[in-house]
Amino acid sequence: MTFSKSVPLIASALALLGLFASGAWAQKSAIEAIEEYRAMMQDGNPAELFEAKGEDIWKTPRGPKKVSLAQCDLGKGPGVVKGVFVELPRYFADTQRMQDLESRLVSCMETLQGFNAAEIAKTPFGKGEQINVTALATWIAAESKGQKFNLPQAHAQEKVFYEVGKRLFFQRAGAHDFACASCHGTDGKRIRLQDLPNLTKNPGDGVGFAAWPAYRVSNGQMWGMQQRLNDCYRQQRFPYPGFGSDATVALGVYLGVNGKGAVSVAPALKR
Amino acid sequence: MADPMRIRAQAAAGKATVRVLMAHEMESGQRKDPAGKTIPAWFIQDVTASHNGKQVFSAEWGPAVAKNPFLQFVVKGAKAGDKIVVNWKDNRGDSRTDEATVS
Amino acid sequence: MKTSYKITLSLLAVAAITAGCATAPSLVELDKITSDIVKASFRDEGMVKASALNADETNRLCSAADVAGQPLDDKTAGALEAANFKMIKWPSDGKFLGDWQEGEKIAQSGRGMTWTDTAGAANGGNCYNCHQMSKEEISFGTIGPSLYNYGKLRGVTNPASPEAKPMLEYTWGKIWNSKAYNACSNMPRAGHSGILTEGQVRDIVGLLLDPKSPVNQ
Amino acid sequence: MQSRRQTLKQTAVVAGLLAGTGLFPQFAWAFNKSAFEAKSLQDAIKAYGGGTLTESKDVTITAPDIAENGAVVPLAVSCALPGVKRLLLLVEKNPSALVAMFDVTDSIEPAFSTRAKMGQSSDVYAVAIMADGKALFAKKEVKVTLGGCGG
Repeated sequence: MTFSKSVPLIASALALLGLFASGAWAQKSAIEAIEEYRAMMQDGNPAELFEAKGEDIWKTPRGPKKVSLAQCDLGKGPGVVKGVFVELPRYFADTQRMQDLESRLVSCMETLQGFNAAEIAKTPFGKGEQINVTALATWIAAESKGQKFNLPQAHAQEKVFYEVGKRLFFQRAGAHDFACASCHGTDGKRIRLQDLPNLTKNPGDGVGFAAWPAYRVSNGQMWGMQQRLNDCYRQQRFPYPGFGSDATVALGVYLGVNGKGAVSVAPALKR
Repeated sequence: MADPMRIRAQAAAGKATVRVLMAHEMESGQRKDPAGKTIPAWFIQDVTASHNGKQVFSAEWGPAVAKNPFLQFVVKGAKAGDKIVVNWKDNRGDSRTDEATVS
Repeated sequence: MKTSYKITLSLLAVAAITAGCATAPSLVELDKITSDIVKASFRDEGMVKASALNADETNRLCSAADVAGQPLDDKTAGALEAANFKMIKWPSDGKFLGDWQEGEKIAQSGRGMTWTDTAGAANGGNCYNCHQMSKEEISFGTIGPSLYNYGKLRGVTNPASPEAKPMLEYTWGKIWNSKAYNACSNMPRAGHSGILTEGQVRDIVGLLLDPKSPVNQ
Repeated sequence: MQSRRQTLKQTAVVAGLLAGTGLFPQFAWAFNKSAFEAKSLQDAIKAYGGGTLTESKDVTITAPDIAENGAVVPLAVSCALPGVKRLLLLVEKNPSALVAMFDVTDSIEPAFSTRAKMGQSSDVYAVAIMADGKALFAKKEVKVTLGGCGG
C-alpha cells in the first residue's frame, strides 16, 4: 500500500466494477455514498488546529522587531479582525496596492515585525513563514464565519482589478487551452466526481471563494486562497503565479465580488 | 514542540463526549520521497486521557491512523466543569499533553 | 527585484489611467493592463514556461468572446475551424484504430504537462475528467458530453469497413485538434498541442470505436 | 463556555507543568509492536490475547460505503456486551491490518471513533476482545475512489 495519491486509477475503477451494476441509479447511489462520507467528516475539521495556531501567532511578538501583529490593519482599522475576511481583497492606501488577505498579512509582517516580504513571497507553500501565513489566514477567516461576502468596489483600482480578474478568468492558454472558465464557467458540471461551482456568479453559501482557507483531506494540508489558486493554475497547465501577484489578487477580486452575499464557511473541509 | 491539540468535551445525560484533534504528520512509513527513499514511519502510538486526575482512557495506534488524527470517546459520570487531560506520545518519543474543561 | 519593479509599473499604469479622469478605463486599456499584470505575475516553473501564456489566434479570439459574453460570429469561427483543420496530422501509416486497452489507460490518466510533472513521461488524455466513457467507471466528469456507446450509437460495427471510414477520420481529427470542428471548444487539442503522441491518439480512437471496447458495451 | 484563548493558555500551562515535572508516571507505555506489525487480522488479534475471530451482531462498525479519499476514512467501533476488554479497528488489505486498539474501562463507554488511511478498497473490521479471550467481530466493505482530476 502506498498512501500517496498515485493509487492506480484503473485499479480503483475495476474495484468498483462489482458494486455498481449499471446505469443512472448506480451513479446516483455512488454520489449519495460520497455525500454520506463527507457528512461523516464534518465533525472534527483539522482546520481548527491551524485556526488555534494562527491566533497564537497573531498575538505573539515575533520577527526582528519582536512585536505582535495586533496593530495590523486588514482593512477595517488596526487590530480589527472580525469581518475583514469577507471584504478582501481591497485597496490599501498605505501600500497603494490591491491586496488579498495573505499578501496583506505579509505586508504587516514586514512593516510591523521586520520580516522580509519578498523572502516570504518566494518561500514555497507549507515551508518556513508560509506555514504561519496560512495559519494566520485560517484564523482570520474563521473570525468572519457566517458573515456575507461584500467586497468593496468604490476605489477605482478595485473596479479595474475586477475587470482584470474577469479577463484572467476567461484567459485560454497553456498546452491544454484551459481557462478558469473551462471548468467553472457553467452550472451543474463535474470533474470526475467533484462538483464544480460556477464562479461567474454567486455560487452559493460556503462554495468557491467562500470556502477557502480549507483543510484538504487528500493530502492533510491546510491551504489558503493563494495556494488554491496556485494549484488551479498548475492543473490548468499555466506557468507559476507569484505569491500575492496582481494576477492572483485580481482573480480574487473577480471571484469575491461575484460571490457577493455568499455566507463564508471558511475554514472549510475539502477533498 | 508539537502544536497544541484541540479538545472539546461536552456533557449530556450524565456523561461527556470528548472530541480531540491532534496535530501530527502520522507518516505511514510506506511513502517514498522524490529520490525514491522510504520516508520513515512517524506516528502517535500511545494516547491516554484522564478525568479529574484519574486515568480513564488508553489506546495504542499504528501508522494507519490518518494525519492530524481525530479521536472521540465518551466518559461516564463527567459533568460541566470537570477536567479532561489528553496525552499522546509518538514513536520518536515526542509527546504532548493538553487540557480541557467539560462544558 | 525585477518582478516587483514590473508590478509597480503596471500599478502606476492603472493609477495614471484611473486618476486622471472621471471615466473608467476603456476596454482596450483594460486589456493592456491585464496583459501587463499577466507578464509581471507568472514565471517559468518546471517544464512550463511563461511563454505558454502567449495565446494563438484561436485562444485569443475565444477568450475575448468569453469576456464579452458573445459567441464568435459564424465567419470568424469558420475561419478558425478551417485553420485548425489544416493543422491536423493524419496517421502516418493510414491506421486510425489502435489498442482500446491502452486507450483506456490513457483516458484514465490526467497526468502530464503541469509544472510538477517530469518532462519525457507519458502524458494522460484527461478523458474521464470530462466525459463518461464506459459504464464501469463511475468517477467521470460532465464538462463534455457522454461518450458511452460512442461507436455503437454511430453505427460502427466494423471499423475496417469503408462505411466506417468517415467516423474514424472525424474521431481522429476531433482528438487531434478539437478546434477544427468547434472553434471555441473546451477540449484540448491533444495531438496539435503535443499532449498525446500519434500512437496514443490511435489508441483513444480504438477505445471509442472498437466494438470490443468497454465504451461500446 | 470558555474561549479558545483561555483553553490555549491553560493548555500551555498544563503542558509546561507536565513537561517540567515528569508527571503521570503511571503512563508506563508498553506499545504492542508485534500487533501493529502483524500482516493478518488474526495475528494482530492474537498479539492482544484474542482467540479465533467470530462474527457477532453485538459488535458494531461504522464506516462509509465509499471513501472519497483513502487518506482519511472515518471509522467507529462499539460493543453492546458486558465484559469487553479491548476494541480494535483493522483494515484487512492494509500492509499491517491493525489501525488502532482501545482499552475499555468502567469509566468510559465501549465506543470509539477515529479516522484511518486505506491504500485500496477493503473490508474494515471492528473486533471486541472479551475478558475470556473471545474475539468477536463485525465487518464492512469500504470502497476507495479517486477524486479530483487525477493530476
